[in-house]
Amino acid sequence: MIQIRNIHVRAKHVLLHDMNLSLPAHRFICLVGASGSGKTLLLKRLLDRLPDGMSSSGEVISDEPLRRGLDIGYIPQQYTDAFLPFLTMRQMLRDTYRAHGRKMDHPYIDDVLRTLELDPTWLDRYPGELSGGQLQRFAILFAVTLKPRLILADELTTALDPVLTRRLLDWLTEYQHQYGATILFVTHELGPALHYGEQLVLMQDGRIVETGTPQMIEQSRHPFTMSLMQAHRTSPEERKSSCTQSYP
Amino acid sequence: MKKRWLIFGGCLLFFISYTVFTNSFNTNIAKRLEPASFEHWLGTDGLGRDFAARLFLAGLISLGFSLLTVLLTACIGTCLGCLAGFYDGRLKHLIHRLEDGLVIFPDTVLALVIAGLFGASPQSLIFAILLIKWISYARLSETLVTETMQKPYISMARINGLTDSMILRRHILPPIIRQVVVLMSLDVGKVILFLSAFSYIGLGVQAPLPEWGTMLNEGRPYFSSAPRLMLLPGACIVLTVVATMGWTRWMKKKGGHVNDSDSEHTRSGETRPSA
Amino acid sequence: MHSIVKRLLSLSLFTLLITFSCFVLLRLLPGDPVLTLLNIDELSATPEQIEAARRELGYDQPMLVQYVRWLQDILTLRLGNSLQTGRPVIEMLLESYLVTAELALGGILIALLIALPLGIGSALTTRRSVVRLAHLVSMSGAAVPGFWIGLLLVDLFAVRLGWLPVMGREGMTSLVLPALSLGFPLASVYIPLIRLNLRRELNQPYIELARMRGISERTILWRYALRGSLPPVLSVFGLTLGSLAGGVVVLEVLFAYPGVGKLMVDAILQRDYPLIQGYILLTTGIILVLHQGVRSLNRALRPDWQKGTHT
Amino acid sequence: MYPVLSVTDLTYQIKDQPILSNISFHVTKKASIGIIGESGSGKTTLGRLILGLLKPTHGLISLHGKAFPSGHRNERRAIQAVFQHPLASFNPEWTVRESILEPFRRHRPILRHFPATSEENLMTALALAVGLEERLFDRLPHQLSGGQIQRAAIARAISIEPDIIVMDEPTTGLDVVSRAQIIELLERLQQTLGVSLVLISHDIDFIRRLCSETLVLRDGRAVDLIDRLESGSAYTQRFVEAGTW
Amino acid sequence: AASDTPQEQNHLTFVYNFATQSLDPHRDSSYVPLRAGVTETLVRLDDERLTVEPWLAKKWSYEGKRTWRIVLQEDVTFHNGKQLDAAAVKSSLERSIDENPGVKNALNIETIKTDGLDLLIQTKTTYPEFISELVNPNTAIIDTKASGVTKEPMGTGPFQVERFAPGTKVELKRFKSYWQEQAKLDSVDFVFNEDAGARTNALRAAQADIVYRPDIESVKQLKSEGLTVQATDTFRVHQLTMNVANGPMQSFEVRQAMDALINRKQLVDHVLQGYAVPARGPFLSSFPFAPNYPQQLQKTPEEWLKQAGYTKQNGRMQKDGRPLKLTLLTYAARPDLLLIAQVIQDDAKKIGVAITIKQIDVPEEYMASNRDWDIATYSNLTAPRGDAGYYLNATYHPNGGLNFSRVADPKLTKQIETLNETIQIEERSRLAEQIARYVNEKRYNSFLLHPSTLVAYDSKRVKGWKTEKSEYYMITNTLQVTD
Ligand SMILES: Nc1ncnc2c1ncn2[C@@H]1O[C@H](COP(=O)(O)OP(=O)(O)OP(=O)(O)O)[C@@H](O)[C@H]1O
Ligand SMILES: Nc1ncnc2c1ncn2[C@@H]1O[C@H](COP(=O)(O)OP(=O)(O)OP(=O)(O)O)[C@@H](O)[C@H]1O
Ligand SMILES: [Mg+2]
Ligand SMILES: [Mg+2]
Repeated sequence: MIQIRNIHVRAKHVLLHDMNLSLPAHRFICLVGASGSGKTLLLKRLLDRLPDGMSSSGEVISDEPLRRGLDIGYIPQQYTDAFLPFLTMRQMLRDTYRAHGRKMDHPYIDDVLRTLELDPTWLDRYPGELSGGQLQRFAILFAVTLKPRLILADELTTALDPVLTRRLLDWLTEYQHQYGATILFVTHELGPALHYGEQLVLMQDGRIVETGTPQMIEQSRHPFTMSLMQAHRTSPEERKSSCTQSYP
Repeated sequence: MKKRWLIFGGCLLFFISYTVFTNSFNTNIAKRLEPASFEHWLGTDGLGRDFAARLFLAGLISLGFSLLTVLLTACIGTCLGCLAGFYDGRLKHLIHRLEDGLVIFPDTVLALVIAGLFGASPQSLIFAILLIKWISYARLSETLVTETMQKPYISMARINGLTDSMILRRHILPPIIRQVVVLMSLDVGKVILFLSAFSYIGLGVQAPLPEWGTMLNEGRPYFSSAPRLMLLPGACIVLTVVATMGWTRWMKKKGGHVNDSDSEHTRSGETRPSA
Repeated sequence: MHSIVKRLLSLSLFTLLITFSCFVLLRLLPGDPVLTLLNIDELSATPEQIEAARRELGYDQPMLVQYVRWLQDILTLRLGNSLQTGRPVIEMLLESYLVTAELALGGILIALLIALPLGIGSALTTRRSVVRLAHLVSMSGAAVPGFWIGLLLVDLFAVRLGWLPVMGREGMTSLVLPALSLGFPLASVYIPLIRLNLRRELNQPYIELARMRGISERTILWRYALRGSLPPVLSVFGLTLGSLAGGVVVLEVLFAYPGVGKLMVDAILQRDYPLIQGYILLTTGIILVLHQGVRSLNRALRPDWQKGTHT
Repeated sequence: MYPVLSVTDLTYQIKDQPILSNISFHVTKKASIGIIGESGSGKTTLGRLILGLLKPTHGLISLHGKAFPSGHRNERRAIQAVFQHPLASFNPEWTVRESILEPFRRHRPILRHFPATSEENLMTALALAVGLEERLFDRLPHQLSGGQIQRAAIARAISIEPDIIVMDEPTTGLDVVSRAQIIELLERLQQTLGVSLVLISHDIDFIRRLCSETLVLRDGRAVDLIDRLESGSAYTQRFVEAGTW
Repeated sequence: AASDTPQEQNHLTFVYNFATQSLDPHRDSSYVPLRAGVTETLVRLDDERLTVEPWLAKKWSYEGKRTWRIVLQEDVTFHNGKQLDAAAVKSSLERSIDENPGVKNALNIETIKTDGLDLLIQTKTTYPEFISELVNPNTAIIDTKASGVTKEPMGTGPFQVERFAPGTKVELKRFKSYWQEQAKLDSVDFVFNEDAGARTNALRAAQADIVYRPDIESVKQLKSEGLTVQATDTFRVHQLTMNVANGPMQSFEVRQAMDALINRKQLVDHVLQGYAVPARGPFLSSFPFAPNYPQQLQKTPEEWLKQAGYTKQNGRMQKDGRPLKLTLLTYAARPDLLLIAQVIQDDAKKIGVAITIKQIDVPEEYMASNRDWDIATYSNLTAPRGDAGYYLNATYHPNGGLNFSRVADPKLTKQIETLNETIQIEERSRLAEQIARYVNEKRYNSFLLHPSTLVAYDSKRVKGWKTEKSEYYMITNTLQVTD
């Protein structure tokens, strides 16, 4: 159980407005929101690594320690930036283990590699030699190396083909059950969110609009939620006309 | 701002008149090594010349000279370095070999050869320093270019149809120039020192024209009897370097839109105003 | 295999070119060793005698002939004897290289001891005082000649306190002062260079993301940021090494540390051609090795810098 | 009438290892091609080849019948791109505005529609087109969110009226609303300006909307080159199904 | 250093102002082996009387037919224990001729024959200076059979080489079977340092006992610290070499004007701080052949110039509408010359003569091959081996190697050639004196001053030090230290 209390983040102007949210343990939580609504910032705040020059108030309360890497796995949205260009995947993986005083867990790594459809030989490649999707999958691998109990996944399927996306989300669900983990999955597509999410959090303009189970969200009367739902359901032609009104 | 310039101009004028008045070339060896007095503000040097006037005159010569040389060197070095980093292949190889070939000679040896070949003149002095110093600029800029070239925004610039020279000028040079400028401001002092080192082999400014580096050298025998003869020129060079560094930082603050506390891109970009 | 042969070929071609151009340049310089050899300052010699000596040494021959003769010697692995001392060139060079290496290593060590903590420290901290100190040291190092520092240090540590020898080359104690005088100005370049590049590297997104993976600050600094920021520093460092390999004349004289710098200046003043040519050959070799080393090190540090990679 | 873009028998290898083999297709005016395929199948590489950023091992790329890239001054106006990872394609030291204006300034004299448009007007128009607040253009790229920077990249790509835009995953990071806006925008560009698109995407819906033809890649080989997604092989079918929620 | 090895009482550290890379006595132009007391020559120069005295040669005589007989000392052994004999001397002299073209020219030897313990040496031409040329340190006698001559020459001196660090120092130890009285010192460090300041510092830090040529400017301080600074005249003269081949200096009056312009006392007192004596002619006045110059009527430079046809207009000396502009060469190897040049430049400006200073690299080289100069500061050794022949020939004979002025005065040439034929010592002195006077009258060169050699040491500790005018003999068997 992680409690977010009155989190307020500002740079030049306010980016997150007094946010309150509780993330129950062992859940697959989906964070949905428009572009620029502050989803990534919220994750960074949870990691306690806001960009320089931002100030924040409020607190994150957790009954268990939240150590980066060990307890929290983070899959960044800008996944290509996540890798040191001069190290091979294997070296970085080893560093991750070493940073927490662990030994390489080879069977586990092999297992994850297989699930992510990553060729083990790619471990010896430099980031520049891998495709976007491959990199993103490595970012996932890195996030789960130490079997953290909280996974912050920021748009983790953007570079993945649909088949892989489904497989991956299935696996994440499985992981969540196996390790009793909490997964905070950021997306702006309602499709996967409704499909996989046990709980949904909707954000708009730095505020939490609504939280609830998929069913509750589908039934919601909130205008933002409704517009999202509508966009999700309708065909693209209809989608745009309905959305532009509610979106400033 | 204006006021500051006025004060600066006033001081300059004052020093010029002092220098003209006391005539820094008048030797009067009966009055050598005199301590500071009203007549000679900083005393006299080993030949009884007014030290303050010489120091000032030397400042003009040293500064002008070293700024010119450093500028020239940095330009040429950075250009060649950028070319080597930008165009892989033959040109790069050629530039590398040129660097290797020149680096082999110790500074003094190179200067000796130049002095012998072209005679002692300011041009050959500049040439000698150029030959010695361009390499470090070339090296630095080459590595930095190589690094920048990896960035996708360079590919994007290509796609946008920018010519090689535009890419170099607009995307690659600015971050390099920052480092080059730092190196330059350090080199201003070094070049002044080079002047003195080379005056020993007759390459420097010809006597009796003063120049800080040479004065520093000349003052060396008086280290125990009149330490100011050595300390003051040294202090002047230090101040010059400090001033050039400060000046470059000031320029940067005034100029570029890049909001950096100190010449590099930081992530604390939030401080800049957004429209 | 093929590429090694090709490389060697190109290297020897380069060496040939260098030695030849030096040969030509040196002989274009006015003067020859004859006047010094005849000790014209103290012993009388008529113009005819001078001419005869010149003929005897073969310096009246065309340049190309002289060069070819020298090359022949080289190919039979003979660098000849110094004209002035009559000692084998190779022996003199090796001796003074040893001294130079000692001095250079000492200087570099000092430079690193100053530049690394200050450069890294000032890149990491936001404390004004540290940044100021770094600035101050680098500026004074840039503005003050080595011999100046040397004189001050000697005056303090050797003359006044009597802790260290004024000069000479006897063990570590006599190396301290020259190394300091050499190292301090050297450090001046590296402080801002390290600082700038380290900060640039620390601002890269992958560093931030490595932090989010829980990598310790120590690893981030020593294994990641420093490694990434090293290439520009190393490139300049290679040059420093190269120029140190050429000797530091003034300090060598001041501290009676007879390295190659002094040897060469004397050799040039006296036009001791065999010594100069031997020096050029040897130094070319050393510098090529050094530079190749720096380049390969850079390539090893940044394997991503090869062509054809993309993200 | 030459096709806008034609790719013939394109092969690309890295250290003798084939990344792409024998790809051929062409794109006529106003038509667009979608490229789909599993991750690592060579889509991005194909895009970079088309953009002339990589040299094909063999094969030919031509724009309007002329081999590309030929080094001609103005040939670059005809083709624009949005990268898979847009943040890195912005100079980190420039404001987004400057990065966007860069190609415009370069090609302004040869533009057909808005050579006379002032830079401010252009920016306003672009901001509107991609659904971004204009003030965001004055920020540095890393100060924008993923979706915002994506839209900025699209804005840059359309600013010089290219004949063809290569887009690598343009909808990633876009929320449904912006995605819809972009689709609409691209459609309009296709219609009014006759822009052709090379769309590399996993977004089946997106491809279906915009592309008249789809190239399906697998391990660097063309599996299908089809008009309707539904008519593809089993491999393609799997994609289409999975991509529909 | 003195403090290095306290158990070794009789140790002395001497700091010398040149560094050598080789100890080969026949090549080393800094004469370290001789100066360090490792090698000895056949004859030596007496510092007081400036005459040539026996050393390894007991006596000598001219046998006629250009032949000299040299009788050697008996019971002299080399450091390796080998006996010195005529054959060894012959071999050594031959080696020095082979190795050193300068020596070959200077000795001018045709043949060397041994005759028991004696040597018979025939010169190529009549060569009266021959014996005095044997003073040359490069003719020192060594055992040529021994190996390692560049690092450990086998001489006959009171000290033998223990270790040689090229460019740094020579460690010497007493030679037990020295043919004269054994050295009083057990060991000596003969250290090289070319930096005057550093040498001075070594003394001040008590890391050296004797320092050759300390920093002039620090003399006062050294004295105040209780150290002794000894100044001794040298055979060197700083002169203004005048280009009499072309340009304004062809005129006798202009040369006179330049000469009159120089305030020698001022140069001595202020540029050299009194460590020099004003020069009237090339030779130190203590030389037997130094002339007594008549006290002549002093004319001012302006008067001389007027006499030469120059008039002062707008503060400039002009003749036929052309101002008098001179180029003055100087070089950095002797810093005092640089200062002197600047003083002269300034003095000349005061009388309306513009002097441009040009700094050159190797003066001999430049002056010999260029004619674009009028005057040059130059420093000459005038009678380094006690004979005037060398200087007069080199500087004033048209064939002289140092005749940069291009003096070609038939009368002068004749006189010099007569000198070269004269063997009898007194007659030689008379002739030399006559030439010196003539040269002075003609003002071919203008002599400025004889700089002194400074040597600083701790007189409480060091005993028996004597600074030689010739600067040849430094570490001797009589030198000692007390504690
Ligand atoms: N360093 C920064 N300085 C100032 N503003 C910033 C900075 N980083 C992000 N922002 C702004 O904060 C807001 C929220 O950004 P954030 O990255 O959290 O959005 P997001 O919800 O992740 O959107 P997306 O889905 O597009 O990634 C955006 O409007 C963005 O422009
Ligand atoms: N420098 C390289 N060395 C070796 N292999 C490389 C290199 N660059 C790319 N590859 C390989 O080429 C293949 C194609 O890469 P590409 O980036 O084109 O894939 P993609 O289709 O864009 O995939 P994604 O959808 O994941 O972005 C990948 O398998 C990648 O690993
Ligand atoms: Mg985001
Ligand atoms: Mg891709």
